[in-house]
Amino acid sequence: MINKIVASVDEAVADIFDGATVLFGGFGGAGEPQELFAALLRQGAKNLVGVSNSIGKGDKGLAVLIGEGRIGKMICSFPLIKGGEAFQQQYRAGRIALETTPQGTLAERIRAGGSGIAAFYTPTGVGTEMAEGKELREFDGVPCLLEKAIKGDFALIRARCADRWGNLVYAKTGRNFNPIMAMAAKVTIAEVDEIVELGELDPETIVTPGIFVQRVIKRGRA
Amino acid sequence: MINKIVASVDEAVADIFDGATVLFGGFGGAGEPQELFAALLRQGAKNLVGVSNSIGKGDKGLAVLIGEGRIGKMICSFPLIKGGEAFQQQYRAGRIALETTPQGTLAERIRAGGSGIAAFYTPTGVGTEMAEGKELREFDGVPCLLEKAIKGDFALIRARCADRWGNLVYAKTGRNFNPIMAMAAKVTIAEVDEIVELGELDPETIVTPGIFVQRVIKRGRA
Amino acid sequence: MIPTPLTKEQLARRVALDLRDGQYVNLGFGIPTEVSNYVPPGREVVFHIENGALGLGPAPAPGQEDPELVNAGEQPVTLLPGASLFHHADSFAMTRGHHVDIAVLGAMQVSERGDLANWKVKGADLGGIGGAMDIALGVKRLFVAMLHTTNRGEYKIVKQLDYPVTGLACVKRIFTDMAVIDVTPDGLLLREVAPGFSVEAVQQVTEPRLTVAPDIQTIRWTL
Amino acid sequence: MIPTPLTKEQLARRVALDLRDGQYVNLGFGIPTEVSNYVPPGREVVFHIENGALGLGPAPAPGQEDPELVNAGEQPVTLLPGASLFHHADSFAMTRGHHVDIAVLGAMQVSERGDLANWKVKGADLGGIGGAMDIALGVKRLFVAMLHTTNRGEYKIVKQLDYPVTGLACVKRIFTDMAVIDVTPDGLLLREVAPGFSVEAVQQVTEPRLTVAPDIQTIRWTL
Repeated sequence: MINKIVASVDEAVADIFDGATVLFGGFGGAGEPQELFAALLRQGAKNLVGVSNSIGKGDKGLAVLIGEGRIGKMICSFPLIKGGEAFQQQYRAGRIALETTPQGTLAERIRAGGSGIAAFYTPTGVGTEMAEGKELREFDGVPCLLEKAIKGDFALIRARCADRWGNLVYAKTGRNFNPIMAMAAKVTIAEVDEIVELGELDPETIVTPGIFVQRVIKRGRA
Repeated sequence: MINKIVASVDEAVADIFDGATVLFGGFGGAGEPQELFAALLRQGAKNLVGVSNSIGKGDKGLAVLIGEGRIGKMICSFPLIKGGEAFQQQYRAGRIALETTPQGTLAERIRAGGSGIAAFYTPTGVGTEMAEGKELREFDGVPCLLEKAIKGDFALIRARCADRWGNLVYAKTGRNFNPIMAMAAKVTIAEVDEIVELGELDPETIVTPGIFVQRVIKRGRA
Repeated sequence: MIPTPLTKEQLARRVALDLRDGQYVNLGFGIPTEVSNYVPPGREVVFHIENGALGLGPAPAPGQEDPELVNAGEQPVTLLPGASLFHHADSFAMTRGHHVDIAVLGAMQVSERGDLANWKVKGADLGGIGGAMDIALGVKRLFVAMLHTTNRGEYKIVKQLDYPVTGLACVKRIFTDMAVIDVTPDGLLLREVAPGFSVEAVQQVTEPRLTVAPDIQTIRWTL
Repeated sequence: MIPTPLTKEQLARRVALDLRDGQYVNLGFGIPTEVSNYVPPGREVVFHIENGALGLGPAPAPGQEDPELVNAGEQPVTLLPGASLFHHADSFAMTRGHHVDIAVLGAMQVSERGDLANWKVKGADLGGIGGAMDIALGVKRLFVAMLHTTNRGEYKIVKQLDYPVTGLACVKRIFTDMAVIDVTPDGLLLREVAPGFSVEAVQQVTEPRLTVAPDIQTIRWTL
């Protein structure tokens, strides 16, 4: 019997290893897997490569992992945000590497990673700093950059509701990067508000099919 | 006020021009816009470039358009199917050109066309006839082919339900190519079973946001 | 008449007048965000946010905010009937794929060719790109809404960018507190000036030479 | 004992024994389609169809067919609790992106390197590729289920393909009515033979040289 529901959040993140690439869902506070962030902080893995829209802010989530020196490199679109001092300090001290990527390119690279697409050409970033070191090529008169897929060893995501097969639905703009990160990681761990019986989710409205999800943890079980 | 609902199926297809590239949704009989096919047959446009999973079969839909000599070129993954004699006759008489493409590559090329992605590298087709004339390049040790985006002037698609903004939901495997074709055409025309008031579709469960749809026609209005 | 620059609200109102019924529109941070409040009555404009929604409504009433429903600036928003929700890759398919009709972005600099700089301060080590590069190049028409000069009076409309580029040759129309200017193949075309401003006064705070539209008008921000 | 090739049902049953609890599996046309009927009790296997569903159930009862719910071979199907529906690009993300654990495809030829030919007859002008190329290269393990020879007795397991290629070096295990053979870096490894078949008898209908597994067994199609 398939049962992807794990008993504790600490068990859910237990095998995240030093140096792993971890995709972190969430955008602007919505759809952030806060309990998974906290568990990863307790767990201790370090020198992680983090992939996320921003670098987190304030005194929770990704910002704390960064502040504690647990992230060796960030791939993100917003390395500079209000409240993001934790990252700035680490960066300016030379303790964290940074790959800045436009948000749409970041999303597409993650989707490509989850879809078996090795690389793609996009017009975004031509003529900017983002073009440095990247192949430039014209298609139908439009100059484009070659961008490569991003894959994760783990994805830590947040959803509203799951069943034991790992099917997921989200809450409003809490969807954001979560469904594509689920596709792009070897092990996707979903933090959810609610778990329902198999068959309660309408097949037509499932956003992330369970094939993309390896573990489900209900919030409040920590 | 936005109102994408048109009064008749003939009006819906009136501006499809000779030589247009038309994306035809549907797979195995599910999600096929049969009334739009019939209207396009009456309308008379010719020398069309058709993009579809197969070449249609029997005495309806795409097979009839092909049999009547209205399609100058097909891009598809199944040019040879039972009941597809209309295509085979035209093809063997040299009256229709053919670009065969693997089904997953076809889907991805259409999605790329709708997403502003010019081209992508996929492992599918390496070492096969599909590789002829295509750039071969290795990424992380995996040989890949360069495949280019497909865009349509029009997409004829089928959905279950729409609202006046053009938001769509589908029926079961009638979804297939329809949502990605909606993204990839300048003018997407959706044939639907039902039209509901704005706000009746749950924002969380809309599969094709109305931004991708230009016209909606209710079945049975022909 | 004393030259009177537009207030930020008036500027947002002026931009809103250029949004047509049925258009899909993405708004950047700052002044652009305000534009959604001033769509003329009778026009149905569908606002897109890159973090995954179409059909934004007015700001929620105090106490009605939902932390799971925010815009790209992390402000709480609401959804209108007809709204839809989607993930980030689909959202950027809408912008990169030329489905969004208009984006209104803020700017640090705009060049006479329509080059845009808005993501990183000159000489800074860090900048927040976000979705600006994807949006700038991908939408059908890109508007910029900004103050005409920096608060130290420096040009923001320049011959050549010296701030880091967001996108080349992408801006179609510039709305400022002093003028409305089109970017054309023949250079910048001054179409409207703020009340009391002369062409010369606008030219003085604009580095590239402005061509003056034959039908130049005073900016109005109401119908 | 008289050499007794497996029936198609027995062959499908044998393949089904190799599907594990929790696996995601795509089935091709013909014999592979039958495999879903014989998953051993107690194992939850999730079947994927490339036209957009996960979690297929048994064939519908007569009269219960839904024309909007079909498999890739256009046959009516049903959905189990837990099923999900999605569009073609997402569906092929599952196969191309190595999310599907196993695919079982039919074949015209398989080479000793695991090259697969199954989409076009030798010398034909037309062939139906469908999703075979994407699936062959993208799933974690590719099984082939086919009769051991053509109905004219020609080799189907060959040194080198002379039919048009579907995918190179992609087949991991070959199930036939006479044998179960693994494709290994050292060539073909004969693991099981049908009841009454000698190694020599299987080798005779197989062009490349077979290595014999030390623990070679007779094929069983029930637990």
